[in-house]
Amino acid sequence: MIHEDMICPFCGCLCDDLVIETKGTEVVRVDNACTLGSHKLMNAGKHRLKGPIMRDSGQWRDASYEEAIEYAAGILLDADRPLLYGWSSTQGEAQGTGVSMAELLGGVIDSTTSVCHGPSILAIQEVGHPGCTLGQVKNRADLIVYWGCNPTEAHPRHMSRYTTYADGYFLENAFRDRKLILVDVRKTETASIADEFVQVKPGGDYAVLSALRAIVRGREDVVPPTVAGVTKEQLLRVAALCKEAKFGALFFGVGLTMSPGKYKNVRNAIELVDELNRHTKFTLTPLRGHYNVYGSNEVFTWMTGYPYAVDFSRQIAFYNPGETTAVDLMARKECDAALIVASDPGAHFPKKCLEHLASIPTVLIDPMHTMTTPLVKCQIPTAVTGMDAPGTAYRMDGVPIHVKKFLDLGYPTDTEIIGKIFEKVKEVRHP
Amino acid sequence: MMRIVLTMKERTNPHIPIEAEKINPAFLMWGTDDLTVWEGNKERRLDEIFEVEVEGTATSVNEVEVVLRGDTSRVKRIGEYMDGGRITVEGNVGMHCGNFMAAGTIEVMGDAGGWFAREMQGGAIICHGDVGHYCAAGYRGEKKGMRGGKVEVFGNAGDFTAEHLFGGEVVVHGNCGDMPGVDMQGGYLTIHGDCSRPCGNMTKGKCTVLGCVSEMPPTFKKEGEVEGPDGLPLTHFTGDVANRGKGNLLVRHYQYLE
Amino acid sequence: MSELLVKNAYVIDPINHIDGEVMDIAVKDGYIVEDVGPKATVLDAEGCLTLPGGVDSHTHVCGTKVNFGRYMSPEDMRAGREVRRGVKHATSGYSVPTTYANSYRYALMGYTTLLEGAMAPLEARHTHEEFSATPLQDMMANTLFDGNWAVMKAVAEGDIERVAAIVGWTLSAVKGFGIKLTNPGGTEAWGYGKDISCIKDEVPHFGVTPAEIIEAMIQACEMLRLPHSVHLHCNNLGTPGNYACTIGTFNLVPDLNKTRQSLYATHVQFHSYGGSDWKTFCSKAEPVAYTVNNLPQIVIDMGQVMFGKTTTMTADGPMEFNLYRLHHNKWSNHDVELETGSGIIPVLYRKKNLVNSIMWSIGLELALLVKDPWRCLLTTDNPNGAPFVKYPEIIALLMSKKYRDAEFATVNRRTESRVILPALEREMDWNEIAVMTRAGQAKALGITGIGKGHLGIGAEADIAVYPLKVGEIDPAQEYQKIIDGFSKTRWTVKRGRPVARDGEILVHGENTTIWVDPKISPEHDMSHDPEFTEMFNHWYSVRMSNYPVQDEYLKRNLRIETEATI
Amino acid sequence: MKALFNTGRTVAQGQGLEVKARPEYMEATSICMMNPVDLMDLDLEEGERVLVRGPAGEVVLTTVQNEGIPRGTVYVPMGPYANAVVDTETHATGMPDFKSCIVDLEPTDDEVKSQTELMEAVGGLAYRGDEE
Repeated sequence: MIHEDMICPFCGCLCDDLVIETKGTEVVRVDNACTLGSHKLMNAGKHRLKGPIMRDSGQWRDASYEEAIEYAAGILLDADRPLLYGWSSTQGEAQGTGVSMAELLGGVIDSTTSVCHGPSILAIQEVGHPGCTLGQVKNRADLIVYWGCNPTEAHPRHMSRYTTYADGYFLENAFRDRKLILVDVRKTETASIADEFVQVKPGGDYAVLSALRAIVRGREDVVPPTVAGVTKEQLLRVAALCKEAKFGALFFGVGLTMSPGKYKNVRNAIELVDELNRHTKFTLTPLRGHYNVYGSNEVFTWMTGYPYAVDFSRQIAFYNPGETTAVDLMARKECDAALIVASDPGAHFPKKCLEHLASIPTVLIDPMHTMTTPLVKCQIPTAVTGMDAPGTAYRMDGVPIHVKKFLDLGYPTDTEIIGKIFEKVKEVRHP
Repeated sequence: MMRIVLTMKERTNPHIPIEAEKINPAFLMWGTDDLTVWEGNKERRLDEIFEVEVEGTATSVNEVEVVLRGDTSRVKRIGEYMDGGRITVEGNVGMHCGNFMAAGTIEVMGDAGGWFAREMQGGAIICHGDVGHYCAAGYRGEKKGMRGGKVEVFGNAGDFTAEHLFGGEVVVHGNCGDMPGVDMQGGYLTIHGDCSRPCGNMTKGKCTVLGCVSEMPPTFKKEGEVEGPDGLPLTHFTGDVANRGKGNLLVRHYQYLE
Repeated sequence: MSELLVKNAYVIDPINHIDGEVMDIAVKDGYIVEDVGPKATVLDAEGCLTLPGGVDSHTHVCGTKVNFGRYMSPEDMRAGREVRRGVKHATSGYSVPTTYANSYRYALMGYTTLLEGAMAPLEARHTHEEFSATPLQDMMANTLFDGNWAVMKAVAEGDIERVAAIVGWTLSAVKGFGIKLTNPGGTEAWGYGKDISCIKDEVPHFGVTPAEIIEAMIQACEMLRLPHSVHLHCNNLGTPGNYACTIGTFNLVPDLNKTRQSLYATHVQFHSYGGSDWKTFCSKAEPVAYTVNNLPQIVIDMGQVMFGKTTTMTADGPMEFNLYRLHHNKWSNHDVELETGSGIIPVLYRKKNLVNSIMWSIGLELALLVKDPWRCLLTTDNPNGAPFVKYPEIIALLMSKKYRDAEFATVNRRTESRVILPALEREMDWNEIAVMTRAGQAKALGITGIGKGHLGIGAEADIAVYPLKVGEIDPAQEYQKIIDGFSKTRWTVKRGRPVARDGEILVHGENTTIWVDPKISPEHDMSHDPEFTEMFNHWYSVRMSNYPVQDEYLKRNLRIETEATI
Repeated sequence: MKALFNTGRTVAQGQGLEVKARPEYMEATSICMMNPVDLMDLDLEEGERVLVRGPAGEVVLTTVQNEGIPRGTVYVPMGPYANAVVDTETHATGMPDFKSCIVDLEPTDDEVKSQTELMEAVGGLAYRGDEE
């Protein structure tokens, strides 16, 4: 069977032009996807955990869904500071149920945002976000800046769908008419096609951004001959390219959010873009990783007022990244039970967090055997949104996409499982 | 005078944070019976968590002294919105000590957690040990941070010290971490030790670093040499030029990231 | 089957010409009926003021830009925080509160139907997701067409039928309610950082003017027989001297519809400015109101500004950038490909500030100068002029000259020479307030026929009982009682069910999304139009097949099918 | 030898994401990419192993040479191996120093541990129920 215009549930690009051919529960062909997406989709039905598993006196054993759900509700109800973490690779509907459950439990709910673009959000909260949808960039931008990111490896179709290689309505020969600036601490493959490759010394992004802001404002006189490994000549060239563009689009990745200064780097990038808007049109977009991490921010925000790291322990929503974020909670050994949904802290959190995670009661809701599996006490496999479950996801630019289903493997969805846990919780803690 | 001594009891899980904004002379002076604190998601009577001893009475908040004993390193929000009186913490204190404080004195003999004296309005707050990140800082999304009063830290301070500082005075006798005084718009920040990247994006106010600045921001204009405290020669910068800033940054030694 | 009887209600129901009659209202299965049985639940109104549920015909409560306002403003969330209790979720926020907070606060004020003023079609799914998290009001979304490429091309070709076909297809696809134009042409120009100053400027690259877009859309709207008229946010919002542009725009409007206006002009306060710069800024409410009084085909809403903190948000991207340059606080912008734009910045309206004081006066002047209350509706363009929780204060200002004078004494002293407010003696009566807050709004939106905005037999049982004894209060003197009374209903009944009582939320609720599905002949069906589909698949960043909002996004919904003439 | 430790995405790491229990994921994430000159300074050939000691612990990785990586820095794909050395300090932002910790490098003959062994070392219990 051939499925057209399918949506790729891998990264924040949410490409929606995939063609997937299935035979029974096998995927035999995937067209238009990048290597990451097609790898995920070609293996759609494979490597799934067959059913729930639980730890019992030092051994793993199979369990029923009912038993696992009962266990999950129990540990969450017993906890003084339960953590509900993950939420990026799942449906918006499951995220909403998760928020309501965290609220009733008096728990902390956080998404993978906190170890990805959380700092971007902190920056946006200080100075706002001059952004646009990706089609706007595709049709208009004659200058693309990639800063602290590597689209070739992390968002392989970003350049062909939305920037360098995409057709643009207002550009006659889009590929030739669009300039490309790449800023990074290391010379990646993307550098070879860039008009300017700016190699910044690690940790120097903030200084380079400040220098560019000063130059755009006409204050090049104060800027020293080199800034974090970048010559003043190059900074002047880059600033001129930006001002001369009719429409500039800056994309940035975790190179800014994870480096020293974290959100202050992003704030500086935003303020550079604000400054450039006094001269021309300029926009900025964070390159979001998980296909629906932005959705978790959207859902959390309309329900609680905050995009991630929401602490409901006092029955009101409290937000303070650094205090209510998952890594910090685990590092301080605060959480005394955890529900991990559609994410893999086992692979992506520092080791000391994992030591704590392994020492408390925990349930993982994930279709696959992941690095988190060995650390939890119980795992419940579910359908994969975008393969055997439909659902809502938000693209990196905020465009909501209905992700479609093309397989039927008989697994319950995340929304169903979390809904059932929530029902159990409600039986004990009446709203 | 009224003296209230709160001694932390043994807890089953000492890692669970306690939120205790009621530990504030304004509440304690009226009795401790109805006061509660939150241990994780459980609301507890104050005396479930602390041994409470009260001596004397008070007719105004300024006649109240509160003393905290035991392991209070996980107790948050002590002295939040404090508007008079005195709190002494004999050991360490958790996050948000002295949030929004307007008057009175808080003295911490040990170390303090993050957000020490966040958005302080007035009064005095002292930490004899080290303080965490965001000492005397603002809150997420809020443009103005601390507006008045005095913060004094005898140990080291973490990153983002006095972020968004708008008024008042912050003195750190040890070193600061990264980005002290970032986005500051007023007030005084004095660092006796070293720090990195001070005062990025500052618009107003004065920051003095008597130690060594590493990764000096490249967008400050050098104005010349001036004489600092004890006749120390300091270099005077103004900026942040990236942000049309008119702040003053005085440093003893500095180094750019070239 | 559920039955309810609201007894001893002092009813004002302008649509049914009831102006202060003590009566019982019978409700069965969510609708108003002649009579109910003895087992019906009884609410004794004890002679209190009873009105149809409030209708807000222009508010921003759900969707991409509203949520971005929340996302970027944790400081706003520090106000309005309430604990989770019973059926009620925890709430946060003042000017951009959570969906639940919006819904609860509107319900406590007796509002049961809301129109989200601006939905970008590409992001419609988001608006509908938030609708389902707004439990206590029925929701509609005006759909943005101000910078729609396909529309502008059809306008340039002079093909009005094609304009109608595109609008019809889009409304059906995104489950929208009506046509919204925000700074028509200006949002497209903003794609390259430019703006449009008034209706005769040409939109870059598209060879059309705002005037042409507006005129074509008004005709297309009638061809589609949409319940609501074109809903316009004029060009040049917020600039000194813009009143001339506003009047010029109004003069374009033909009278095409017997049952309602042909143009709804929103937040006209922001478009009634005189002067040539901020120094000479003054009110031009008088000529604008005069124009409205002479053109029965136009209905406006106030867009009242009230003092305090708020967040401005609009599809008018260039205007928000200008505001940012004025305030230099945080600024967000979000242009939507081939369709529209948007911008958000926080603001603080201060009494000390001359411009802000004049803005405050202008909104009130418009309401007092437009003679017919059916044609000037009460809004703040929530949250742009102020959060909607300020409505009770606005009601009191309209009902009491004494209150206006008392407030006027506290604003910037130089305001007096720039406005005419102190000279206006009019004090509105209860009936006029009922028109401006529900009946007029329902009529303007074209939803009286589906039982909104009135309490006649067959109407939806959306009822607000206010703790106000009409005969015992003198609104002109006792304005504080008016404010208190309209802030908190004794009961708010939604679809026959009491949802709020004396400030408490009683049920979780489930809303209805009202949308319009114009029935268009096959030859005008855009889904097979080669040029249209080609444009989609070439220049949009989503495939045409993935664009329409799937049915599962509308939980409970009311589809209004119209018989288009194309 | 001291080096700045940088982590991030790679295509191979991204492909391995969905099947982390398999050897492909281990191969994709247990590598240490470094400048050829640094590799020479350590007296190592590409493919030989290096012990990386960071603020939170140490881990053995296989070296891969890459001229795009500046001298004095190493690049390790994000994943359990990188996280064996990254500290939990987030500077109160929620975000650990995934791109800026300082590590010590020395050649080693020790084997690269499997990802399961890493998880067991922090108190986990390997799941083998899905092994064919």
